[in-house]
Amino acid sequence: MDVVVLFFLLGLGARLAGSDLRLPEALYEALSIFLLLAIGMKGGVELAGQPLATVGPQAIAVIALGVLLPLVAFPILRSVGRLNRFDAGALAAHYGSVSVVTFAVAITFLTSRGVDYEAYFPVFVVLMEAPAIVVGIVLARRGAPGKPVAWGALAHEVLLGKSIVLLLGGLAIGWIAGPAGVVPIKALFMDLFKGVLALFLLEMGLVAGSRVGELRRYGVFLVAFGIGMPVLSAAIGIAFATAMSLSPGGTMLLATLAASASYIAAPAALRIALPEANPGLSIAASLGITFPFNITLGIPLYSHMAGWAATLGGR
Amino acid sequence: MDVVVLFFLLGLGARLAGSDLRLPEALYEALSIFLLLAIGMKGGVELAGQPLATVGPQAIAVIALGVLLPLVAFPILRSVGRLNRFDAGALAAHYGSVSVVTFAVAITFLTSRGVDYEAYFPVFVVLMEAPAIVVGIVLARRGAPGKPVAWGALAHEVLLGKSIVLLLGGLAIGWIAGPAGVVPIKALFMDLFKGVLALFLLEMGLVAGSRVGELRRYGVFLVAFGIGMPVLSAAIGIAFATAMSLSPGGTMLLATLAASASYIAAPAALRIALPEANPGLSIAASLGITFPFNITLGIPLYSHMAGWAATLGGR
Amino acid sequence: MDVVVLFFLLGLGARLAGSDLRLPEALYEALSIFLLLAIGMKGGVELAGQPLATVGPQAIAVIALGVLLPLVAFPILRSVGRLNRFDAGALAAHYGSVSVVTFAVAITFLTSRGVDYEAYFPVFVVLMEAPAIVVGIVLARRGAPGKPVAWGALAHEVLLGKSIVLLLGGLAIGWIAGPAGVVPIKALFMDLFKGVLALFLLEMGLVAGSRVGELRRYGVFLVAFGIGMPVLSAAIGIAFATAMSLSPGGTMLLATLAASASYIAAPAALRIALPEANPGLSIAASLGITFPFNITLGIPLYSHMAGWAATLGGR
Amino acid sequence: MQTHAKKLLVVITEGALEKLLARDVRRLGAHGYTVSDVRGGGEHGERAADWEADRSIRMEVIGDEAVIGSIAEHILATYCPNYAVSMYVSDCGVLRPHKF
Amino acid sequence: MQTHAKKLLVVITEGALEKLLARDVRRLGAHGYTVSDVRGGGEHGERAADWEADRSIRMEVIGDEAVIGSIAEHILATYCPNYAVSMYVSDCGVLRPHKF
Amino acid sequence: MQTHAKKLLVVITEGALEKLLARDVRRLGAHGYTVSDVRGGGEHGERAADWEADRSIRMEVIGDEAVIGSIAEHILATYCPNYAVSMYVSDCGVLRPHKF
Ligand SMILES: Nc1ncnc2c1ncn2[C@@H]1O[C@H](COP(=O)(O)O)[C@@H](O)[C@H]1O
Ligand SMILES: Nc1ncnc2c1ncn2[C@@H]1O[C@H](COP(=O)(O)O)[C@@H](O)[C@H]1O
Ligand SMILES: Nc1ncnc2c1ncn2[C@@H]1O[C@H](COP(=O)(O)O)[C@@H](O)[C@H]1O
Ligand code: NA
Ligand code: NA
Ligand code: NA
Repeated sequence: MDVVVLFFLLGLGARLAGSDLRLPEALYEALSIFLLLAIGMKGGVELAGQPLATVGPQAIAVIALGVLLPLVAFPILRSVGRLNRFDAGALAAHYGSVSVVTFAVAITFLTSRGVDYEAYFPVFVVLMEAPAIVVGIVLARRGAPGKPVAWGALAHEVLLGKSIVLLLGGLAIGWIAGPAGVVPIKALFMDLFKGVLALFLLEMGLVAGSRVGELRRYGVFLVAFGIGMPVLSAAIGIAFATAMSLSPGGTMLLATLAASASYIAAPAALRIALPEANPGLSIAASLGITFPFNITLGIPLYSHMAGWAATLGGR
Repeated sequence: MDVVVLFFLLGLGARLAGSDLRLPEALYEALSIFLLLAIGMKGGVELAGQPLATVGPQAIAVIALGVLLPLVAFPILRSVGRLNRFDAGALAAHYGSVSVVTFAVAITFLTSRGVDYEAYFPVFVVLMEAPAIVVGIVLARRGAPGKPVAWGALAHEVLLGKSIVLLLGGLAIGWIAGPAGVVPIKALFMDLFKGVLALFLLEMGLVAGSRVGELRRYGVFLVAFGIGMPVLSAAIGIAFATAMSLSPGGTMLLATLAASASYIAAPAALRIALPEANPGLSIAASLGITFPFNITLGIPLYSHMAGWAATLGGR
Repeated sequence: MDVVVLFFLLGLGARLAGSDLRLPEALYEALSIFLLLAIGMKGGVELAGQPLATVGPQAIAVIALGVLLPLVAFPILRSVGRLNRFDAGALAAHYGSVSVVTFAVAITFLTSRGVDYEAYFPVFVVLMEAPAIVVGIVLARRGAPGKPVAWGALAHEVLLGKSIVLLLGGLAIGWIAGPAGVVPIKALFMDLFKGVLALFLLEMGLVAGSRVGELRRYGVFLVAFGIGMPVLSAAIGIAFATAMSLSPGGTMLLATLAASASYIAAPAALRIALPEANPGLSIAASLGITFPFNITLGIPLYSHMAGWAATLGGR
Repeated sequence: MQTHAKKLLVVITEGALEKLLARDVRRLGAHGYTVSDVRGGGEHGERAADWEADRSIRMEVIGDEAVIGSIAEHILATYCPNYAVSMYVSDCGVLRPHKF
Repeated sequence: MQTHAKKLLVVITEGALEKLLARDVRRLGAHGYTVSDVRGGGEHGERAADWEADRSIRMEVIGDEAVIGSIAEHILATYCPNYAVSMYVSDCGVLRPHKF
Repeated sequence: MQTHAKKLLVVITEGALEKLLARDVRRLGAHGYTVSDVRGGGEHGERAADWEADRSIRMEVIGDEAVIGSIAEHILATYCPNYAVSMYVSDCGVLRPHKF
């Protein structure tokens, strides 16, 4: 198990044991700003050399994946989970969108094993943030009475939110500055990356630990969904990756993106656009179950699944 | 364009596009503490080897420059700008004093081009903080009725304010510890310097972006002053540098110091010592115009101007 | 004098000179979280190779030292200092427990002089946090009327408090990950350690400077105790270290742990468990006198004392 | 000290509403507002403020009885059904009545 | 705007008491509470909030007169003897009386 | 619960005035004060607290009517002309009257 995951377990264990340990909110925010910028920048540096002819079609496929996932999740949540349309739409939006930190742990997993991947993957992270949020809201509101969605305000909230601005900003900076240009700031943004990720995971463990208690309130379906949906999404992601001819590393990353559930961009956007949904439900599922599952068991599993798919496909 | 400047543009662009992206205030403060200490320390380490006979007269010249600049700015602000004496005095104080971050960007500019400079320059930054503030206040208050200036409180505010304490403290630590002594803390204070500067500039971009809107309220004179004054000050700075026989790098740095406008020490001191002045005016000018101008166009320009001066002077 | 100590003096001097310089509280907390984790992790990595047969008996001796020190301090505080039982118990608890930052400065002292020590020492730091707190409370409450101690709540407060959770968590992470496992996060937790310690000491200097004023209120006994007690404790610590056959470096470290007074775990626990004690008294002594004494004069002194002991013991 | 009677409205709610409320109170006639970060607990459970979706704010608005009344009614109708909101009104006196 | 009379209790005290007070007010019948970080000065000297043992909080509790009264009495008896505590009560009006 | 009538003064203003106000209120007879960091907007525009020159504070002072009155008058005369200041007074009850 990677050392960064141990930090998550430390936070989780400390909170479950009843410790009051808290990271100051400003530190949490600072670490997340750092991670978003660093991930974006790393991708941007690599984007320089890529032909648009390769990246373009892949980008479209990735957006389609982001649209498809909530369409798969919504009927499950409605019929099996018996959730109302608002809660179902909100959960579908969270699970169709992505978690940048899960992505960062997956990257750490690959690099520590020396597996290559399409280095411009952060572009896909940006592209998968928003579509599922829009689809989830449409699903919840479709045909429902009540106030119409303020799409303008929503676009503003999502596209100019922290995640996309910093990822995209990092991408642009990396792309403009190029490999040589970013050398002076490598010591901060590259060398410290894993240490910062470790600290952030400590905080995520504390937050996840606070959410575990709420799970009892929501019952066994939510736990099953929180584990089953990511695995299903990962399989769908692998199918897309195969169609996109991604490398084995890239296949595993796309599976992880599909499997991951948003807990930064989606909650903020949905609280405004879908206030009828219970935010506790989505966050208990995405932070209390799916995030811990993904970074401990999920990522190794998706790596195996990507391997099987490659074998099946005769690669 | 240096990569750190791209971070500024990211912040500026995000704010102008209407993003709510915010760096936590504690992060802003932490970064500024870091930069002040690191700049001071770097200068202090170098100061060890310098003969007082060289630095002493230069120090006096630099203080004279700090006194002269507000005397040049004040009449322009009064006659051309038609500002009242308080606003004119406050702006003159801001523009005569210095911006440490502009200085840091100028240093980055020089090092990335391999240009040498007098390494004890941070001493000059310290020396140029206060004089213009005092002169600006005297100009505003001279002959005016109303309460007298509490010079004691002002001296306390400026000399024991964050900027001077940390720059001077860093200088002293660097000087006492010497090059060997600072080795154990180099990984933090030296290696991360440019990355931290980049993050700080992201924040400055966000803040500057918030100020641009206010410019409309103050009109075209302020914009012209915010660009014209730094260029004029740079020219005066180059004249001083030539008289002081500074190296080409040092000439460019003194031009930048002269051109830069304070936005930490001066606003804090003037809010107390010159409450009649409108703080929005000074900050819109120094942060909304002069700072962006300096770090994007100004620094390359001052570098050229220093080059022309050297050619003229036959060096 | 190590460069990190200069940062302490800068903070102390700035505050005594009347500067308002403040580090944001979030930065203070972030730095302390970092230091606790990093110290723990460093110890954990080393613990891997240690036979339990060596560490076990030493651990018991260290706990005994933590129990003994408040028993020595309490009668002195009661009879010579004429303090009431609550204040005496609280001070005894602070001085029997340990200061992690003093320990960090001692480690810096040893490494900069190339002196070896038992690398698993952080285990001893954890073990010495709690015992003295319990003993101090028992001494204060013994036979006194009034509400009984809520030992459960106290155990929760101390054992799940920030210091022990992070030190122990760091130890566990270092131990599980091993030397190879921590490599990816070394750039943050190891390389930056001394720089972060320097910043933390700057803050400690500011806080200590604020406490010096209070000393006047408490009189000369407190000053004498704040210097005399650490030296006495260091001597006792050296006796224990000799009996435990520690290396010269380890002897000096145990002396420093004994001499150091807690200012994180103990104040928090005692404010709840011993509310009758005046918290200003303990903090003025431990932060206003003992901490500055230890990191400037104490640590070199304890190093000498450890040397004399080795000579006496014929080693 | 001559004071003029005004009303003070205090709203404690989710951080997500800050921008919306600031806009609403201005639109409904308030001359200003003040916000601080808080944490707490109520019928919607504990809000510990330990990460972004969990932040709470406390907004204070001083104004005429009519303005404060319409702001309170608006919040009651618009936000109370779906958000964690606590709200109370009290009397206060100001020295410069034109300001509020 | 139809409001119902309640009492507001404000307690300003040491950060160390936050958890204890949150538990106490719930136990004594309050439906909620709100906490913010403050600094200040009083008879126990300045509390500048510049490090952990020096933090102060401000807790606000809205409730019925009886509940607020018993909370205030409890704090007076339990914490005032040994801790830095300032406390005051004032009148307020709420729109949803069942909530408090 | 037996309470004694006092006045509560709340001042919302620029961070730059914190030290001055803390000194002034003590000098004019208050036994203490409490400060928190806030943000907000008023006639002097938005103060978003996103960097140092833009910080706002909220100061709370409890005291006798006379003391609170003289503090309010002093602030009105000294700071209101040149600084962004909002200020209001309300009634409150305290349990330990000697303390305030
Ligand atoms: N009785 C109360 N007294 C003070 N604050 C309260 C009270 N009830 C709720 N609050 C605050 O209002 C927020 C939202 O309340 P609620 O909708 O009841 O969860 C809580 O998180 C508390 O900060
Ligand atoms: N007269 C007062 N007005 C406002 N706040 C006060 C007053 N007196 C004390 N406080 C606050 O209550 C805390 C504890 O008060 P004390 O027990 O008097 O030291 C102080 O740190 C202040 O924050
Ligand atoms: N009507 C109001 N209600 C609440 N707070 C206000 C109000 N007006 C102004 N403020 C606060 O007082 C500060 C200074 O006000 P002003 O001088 O009107 O700009 C603002 O930044 C707000 O935080
Ligand atoms: Na997903
Ligand atoms: Na200048
Ligand atoms: Na000790």
